[in-house]
Amino acid sequence: MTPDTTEDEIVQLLTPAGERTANADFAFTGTDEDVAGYLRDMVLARRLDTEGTALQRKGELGLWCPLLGQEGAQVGSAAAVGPLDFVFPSYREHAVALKMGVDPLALLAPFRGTSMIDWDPRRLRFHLYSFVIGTQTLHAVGYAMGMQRDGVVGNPDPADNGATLVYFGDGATSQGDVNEAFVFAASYQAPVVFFCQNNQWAISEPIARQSRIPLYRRADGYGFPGVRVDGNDPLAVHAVTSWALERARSGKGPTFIEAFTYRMGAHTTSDDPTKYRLEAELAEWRAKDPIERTKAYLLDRGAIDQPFLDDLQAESDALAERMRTGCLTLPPPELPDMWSRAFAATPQYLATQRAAYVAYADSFLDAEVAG
Amino acid sequence: MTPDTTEDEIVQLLTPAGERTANADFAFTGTDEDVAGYLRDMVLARRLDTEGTALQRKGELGLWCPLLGQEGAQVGSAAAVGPLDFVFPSYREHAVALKMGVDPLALLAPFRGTSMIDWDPRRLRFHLYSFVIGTQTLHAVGYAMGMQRDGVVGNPDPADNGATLVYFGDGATSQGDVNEAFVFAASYQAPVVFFCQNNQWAISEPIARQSRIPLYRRADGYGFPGVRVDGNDPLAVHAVTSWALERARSGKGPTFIEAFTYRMGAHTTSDDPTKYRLEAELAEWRAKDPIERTKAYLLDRGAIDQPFLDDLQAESDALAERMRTGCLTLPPPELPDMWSRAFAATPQYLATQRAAYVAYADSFLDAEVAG
Amino acid sequence: MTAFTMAKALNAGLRRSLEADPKVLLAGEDIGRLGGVFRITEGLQEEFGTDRVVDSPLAESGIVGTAIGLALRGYRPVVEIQFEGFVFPAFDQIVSQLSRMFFRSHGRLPMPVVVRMPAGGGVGAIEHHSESPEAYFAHTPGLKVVTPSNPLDAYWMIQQSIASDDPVIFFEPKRRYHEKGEVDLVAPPLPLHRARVVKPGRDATLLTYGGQVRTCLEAAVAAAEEGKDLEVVDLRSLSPLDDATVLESVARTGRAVVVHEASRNAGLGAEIAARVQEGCFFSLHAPVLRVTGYDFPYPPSKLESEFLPDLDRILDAVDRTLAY
Amino acid sequence: MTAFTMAKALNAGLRRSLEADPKVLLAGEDIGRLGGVFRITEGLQEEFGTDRVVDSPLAESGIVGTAIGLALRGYRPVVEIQFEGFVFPAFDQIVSQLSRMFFRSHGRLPMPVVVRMPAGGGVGAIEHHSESPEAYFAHTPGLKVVTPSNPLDAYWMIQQSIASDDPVIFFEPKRRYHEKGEVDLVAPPLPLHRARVVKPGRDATLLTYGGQVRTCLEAAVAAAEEGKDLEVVDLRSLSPLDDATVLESVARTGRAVVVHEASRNAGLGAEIAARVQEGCFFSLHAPVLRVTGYDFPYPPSKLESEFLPDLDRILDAVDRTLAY
Ligand SMILES: Cc1ncc(C[n+]2csc(CCOP(=O)(O)OP(=O)(O)O)c2C)c(N)n1
Ligand SMILES: Cc1ncc(C[n+]2csc(CCOP(=O)(O)OP(=O)(O)O)c2C)c(N)n1
Ligand SMILES: [Mg+2]
Ligand SMILES: [Mg+2]
Repeated sequence: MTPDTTEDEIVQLLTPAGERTANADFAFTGTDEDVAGYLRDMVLARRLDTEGTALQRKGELGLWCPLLGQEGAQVGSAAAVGPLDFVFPSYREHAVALKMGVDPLALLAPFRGTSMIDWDPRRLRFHLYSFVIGTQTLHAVGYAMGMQRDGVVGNPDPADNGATLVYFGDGATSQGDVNEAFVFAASYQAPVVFFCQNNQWAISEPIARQSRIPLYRRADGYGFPGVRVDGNDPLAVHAVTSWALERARSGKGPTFIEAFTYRMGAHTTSDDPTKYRLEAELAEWRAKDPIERTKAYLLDRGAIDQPFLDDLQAESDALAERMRTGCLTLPPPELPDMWSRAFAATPQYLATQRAAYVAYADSFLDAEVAG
Repeated sequence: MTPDTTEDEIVQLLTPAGERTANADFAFTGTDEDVAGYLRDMVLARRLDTEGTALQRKGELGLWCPLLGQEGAQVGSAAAVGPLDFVFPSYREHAVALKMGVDPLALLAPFRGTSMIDWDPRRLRFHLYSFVIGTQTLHAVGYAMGMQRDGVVGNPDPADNGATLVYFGDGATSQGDVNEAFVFAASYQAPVVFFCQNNQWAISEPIARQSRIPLYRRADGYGFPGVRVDGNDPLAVHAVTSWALERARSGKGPTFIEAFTYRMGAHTTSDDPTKYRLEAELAEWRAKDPIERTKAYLLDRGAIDQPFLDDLQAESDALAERMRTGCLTLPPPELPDMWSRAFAATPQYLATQRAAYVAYADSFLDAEVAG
Repeated sequence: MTAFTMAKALNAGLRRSLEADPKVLLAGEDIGRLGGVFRITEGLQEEFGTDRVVDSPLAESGIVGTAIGLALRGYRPVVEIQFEGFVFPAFDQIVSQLSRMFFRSHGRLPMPVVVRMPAGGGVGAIEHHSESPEAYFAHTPGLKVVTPSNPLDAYWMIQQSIASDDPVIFFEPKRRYHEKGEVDLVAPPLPLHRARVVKPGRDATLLTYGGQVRTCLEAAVAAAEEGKDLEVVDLRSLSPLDDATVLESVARTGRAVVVHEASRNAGLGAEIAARVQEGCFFSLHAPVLRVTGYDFPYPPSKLESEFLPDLDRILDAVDRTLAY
Repeated sequence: MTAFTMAKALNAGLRRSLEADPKVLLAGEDIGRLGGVFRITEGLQEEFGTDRVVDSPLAESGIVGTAIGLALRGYRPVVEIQFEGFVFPAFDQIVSQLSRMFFRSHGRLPMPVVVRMPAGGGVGAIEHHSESPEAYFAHTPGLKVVTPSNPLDAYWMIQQSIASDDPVIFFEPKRRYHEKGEVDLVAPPLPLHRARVVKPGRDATLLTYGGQVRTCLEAAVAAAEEGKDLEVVDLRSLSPLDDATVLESVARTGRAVVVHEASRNAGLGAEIAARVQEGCFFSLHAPVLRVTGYDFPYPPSKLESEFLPDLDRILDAVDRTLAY
């Protein structure tokens, strides 16, 4: 029942051992410095993630969705995002979020329950997290349709062009919405890159429940290219995503990227993966860790050294410390604000309801004062 | 923007001129008598259809959905249905309905507004019409899952096996539900044949709005076979559908068939196709008429003669006459029955509402009697 | 002043919005060359081009989902759902996305999206083409829900809805599409979320909207012949409801009958009754009664005249409230 | 008699139904080896096999749509929607197909399908995991809607729902999953669509269901300390409502407060208020009041204790009705 995954179907530019390999269609064009940057981004993301899990364990967060193992797919793709592009995440794209400038504390807040989603999507070009599986793919297509109308697609100067990049999981590919997104994107040749992180599991369901053939081939049926890339190889992910984004920006339409990776942690902190999967599988994937292979590659080339790693360690520690202290001081939400956030133009009915609540809440204050 | 339709992609066994052609993969195994039967079925279906349109024009029906031009696709496929199979139509499958034993008057009733859908799906192995685009594809997959559990799939003796055959249009392929049906069918290897009548239009939208590539290739992305067949060639349709049904029954999973055909009439009697399509296109397709080519073929072979055609004419006339008179005497529905049909076990609340209505309605009778 | 059908009034209103704001864009099935199955968008694609009047693939969730994306990019999409019975595939995008994006984003992402659809019965249609799903949307926080009952309101309310930074579900009573009425293209319209007393009266208040407004007005005429003076309120805005107008009226007449086509159970009439009994507790001489569709699915069309509120059923309810 | 949590009671009820009828079959996301995210189906796949406890692809419309097909083939599918906030992708299959197949087929095609889902707030969850969408389903003709509030009812009501030839939407108040209660596995249960007076009282009636039943009972205890004797009715069946029990109670006490977690506007409380004001017009000393979630989307979880009805808000409403 496992989809076949022959070597030649998958784009890889860096082996798990950290050696560069060639691919006929895709080349990594970045510098060693770029790769060192990916390493930094991946390490920071992993530290953010570990800290998120730790905070949940301590009871400071209600839930956390670990990205452990998916840093390569996220950092490699996010690094390909250009200045006019716009990114639509699912709910596990913490590494992408960091890269796009989201404050780590803003990532924690919804899981702590102190806010809905408190970053500025327009400024960051990074949309809100979406928790209903697959819905964001249609938003990304619509946004891309808007870009077409704004004339930021297919211009002679690549610097004038933009596209959307939308993340979703392997499980999401079964949702009607995602397939409608494919239909609309293909029909309008919208500038969108569908980035599916196939982390092999949708909670307890293995990928084979969703598809008997490799996921990237889903695109065939809609008439646009599908590519499977080693999701734990940030170089390959970067190369493939850059190509797809460029294709989209230049007006050639959508691409589907299947980043073949693995969710090394639990689905969320509420989940217990030992109930449904074997330790052996995890061990196999540990050997393909995106961070380890990138570090080995850079060390081998002498592109980074121990001081670099020490600095990174310090930076990670600082990030973790900031999360630990910041989490506790996230401002508590106020119920009356909620009435003002339901609508751009608050109806009288809601204003009245709010006023009644405020009077009611005040009556306790009065009682306290009186008592 | 038109999907490419190269000759070699399409299965054809009978040319528009009525000549047999060979195909490497599919052969028609029926007899001349079978083909004469298709001719009869197609002619009767067309007559039923013309009469439906006429009845609507006379104001006897609120609406009619013409099948004009799609007789070959419907009759060829319906003829492949075996005794354990179950059929799920959309709303335009009048030829299939006739073949499955639906009374023509039962077909008229919903369009006359005298009833919901008044045939017995279980007895006829023909489900109700579905008016919400694409929804029935999931019902067909679920039914097929039930067949798997009932042990009527994959038995050594083909006579012990069944499958479902579900009809939908080219427009329907854009619906999330249809793609979810593909996912479920593939995942469970359910015995279902997806029969898409690509009649080139979804009301006013040409097929290119839904897909830039031939529709049958949609199946590639889900990992099961897709075949394009000349939908105006009942022999080819029969051959392909028989093969796909047999495949499903024997446990090899789903197939997608794209019957390439044309809606020669309006979308419904409320529609005016001159608003959006050119007469030339219609003329081109008229030359591919499924009835004409079949008749030419049979006459040429001497398999039918004038008396056969005369009988068929008489039979058609009788059908039309029965529709005209029967339509007028379709029993009017009774409102109180509706409360009893909402639930298998009628709640007190509804019984009370019904009683109040009956008392209210009776008060007018009383008033009439008194007055 | 010009005499327009509601269909033409909507067409004219859409045209004005398209002219006024280049960010306004229409999308939906068959709305382009065909002009929609009810011809509400007739001629608009020709006039504004295929980028602004967009034929969508046949997928309602896709239509609403991409409209959300367009709104995120700064557009003001007006989408047509071909018939109200086909809005449900888009329900998730409407209730979990469209209605909440503003709230979810702490007010950063307004959703100026209008979801238009024909609604209601009375046209002899097959299943799914005569529904009244307004209560589903009224129950959803973050949505505004309106319906015109006449060409004048149709003309203005569609423009006001498009100008709204909040998502608006816009129901068009299809059986009134072809009825004519005077449209004043100049005089400033009533605010979008205000109800209108379309006929003043003293003995009881009929609270209604959409296709039933005309029916209620006819009932009021018939009642007048029997010496009963009915007030008729056209709610226009179904969410938010205009409490002030409703409560003022019922407090004055002491009696209220809500009339709508949707099934009764947990329908909008329930909300209105609940508010009125609370807001007018001491002035009510009778309970608020409801004249509605019955609690089974929409019946075969030959039965719709019995299923839908009509003069007799409305007057019967009025008599019952008066008998208290 | 055994003490069970509601989660275990549901598990035991499902097991009994699977044992009793080979046509019963469970489907949903992660319900197999994992036993569902709340472990309601724990151990059932092991016991009954993958043909009868089916892990579904991640697509709710597909889950409900295929359940309809299975029912057409003679099966009795019980599907799990992982969280109530994810039922909306299946809304079309539920309201346009599941609820109407019997009606559409002139009674030939019963739909013995149960759609189970956790519901309600109070567990500190992220968005979409604390919703109360019952009114959408109650407003849909052709559906039955129920919710247990305790392990005993959970055990029996799930079996009764599965035995029902009509489709049942079955809400499980997730914050009560882990509360224990006595379950009598033998004594015949109350009929599925009957409400229960869980605490008799004379001064006012609290009408509630699901997760709020316990809250109302606590409020009644607190009120008793202040000398107010509250009756608490657990509705159990949200559609059909058990009018007889509700009206009898309110006619006796003369005062009613409806309590639910869903937003107020066009919520189920409206229907209850509308019926009570009509059915008890002459016995009501005060309008029916509603204590509900507010009319904005479910807030960040740190606010849910203020958003959800609690003792103070319920007692405040009781005081207000008593002050009339
Ligand atoms: C419509 C919908 N159904 C169910 C869920 C519950 N749920 C949350 S995550 C998840 C699995 C998602 O799997 P996948 O798409 O592979 O993404 P991953 O979590 O592996 O990153 C499920 C079923 C949901 N959020 N939305
Ligand atoms: C969900 C839904 N959306 C819209 C409609 C309105 N509608 C009825 S038929 C139709 C076109 C269907 O096209 P296609 O699937 O190609 O089938 P055809 O009518 O050509 O046989 C549309 C849009 C519908 N019935 N259901
Ligand atoms: Mg996954
Ligand atoms: Mg078509």
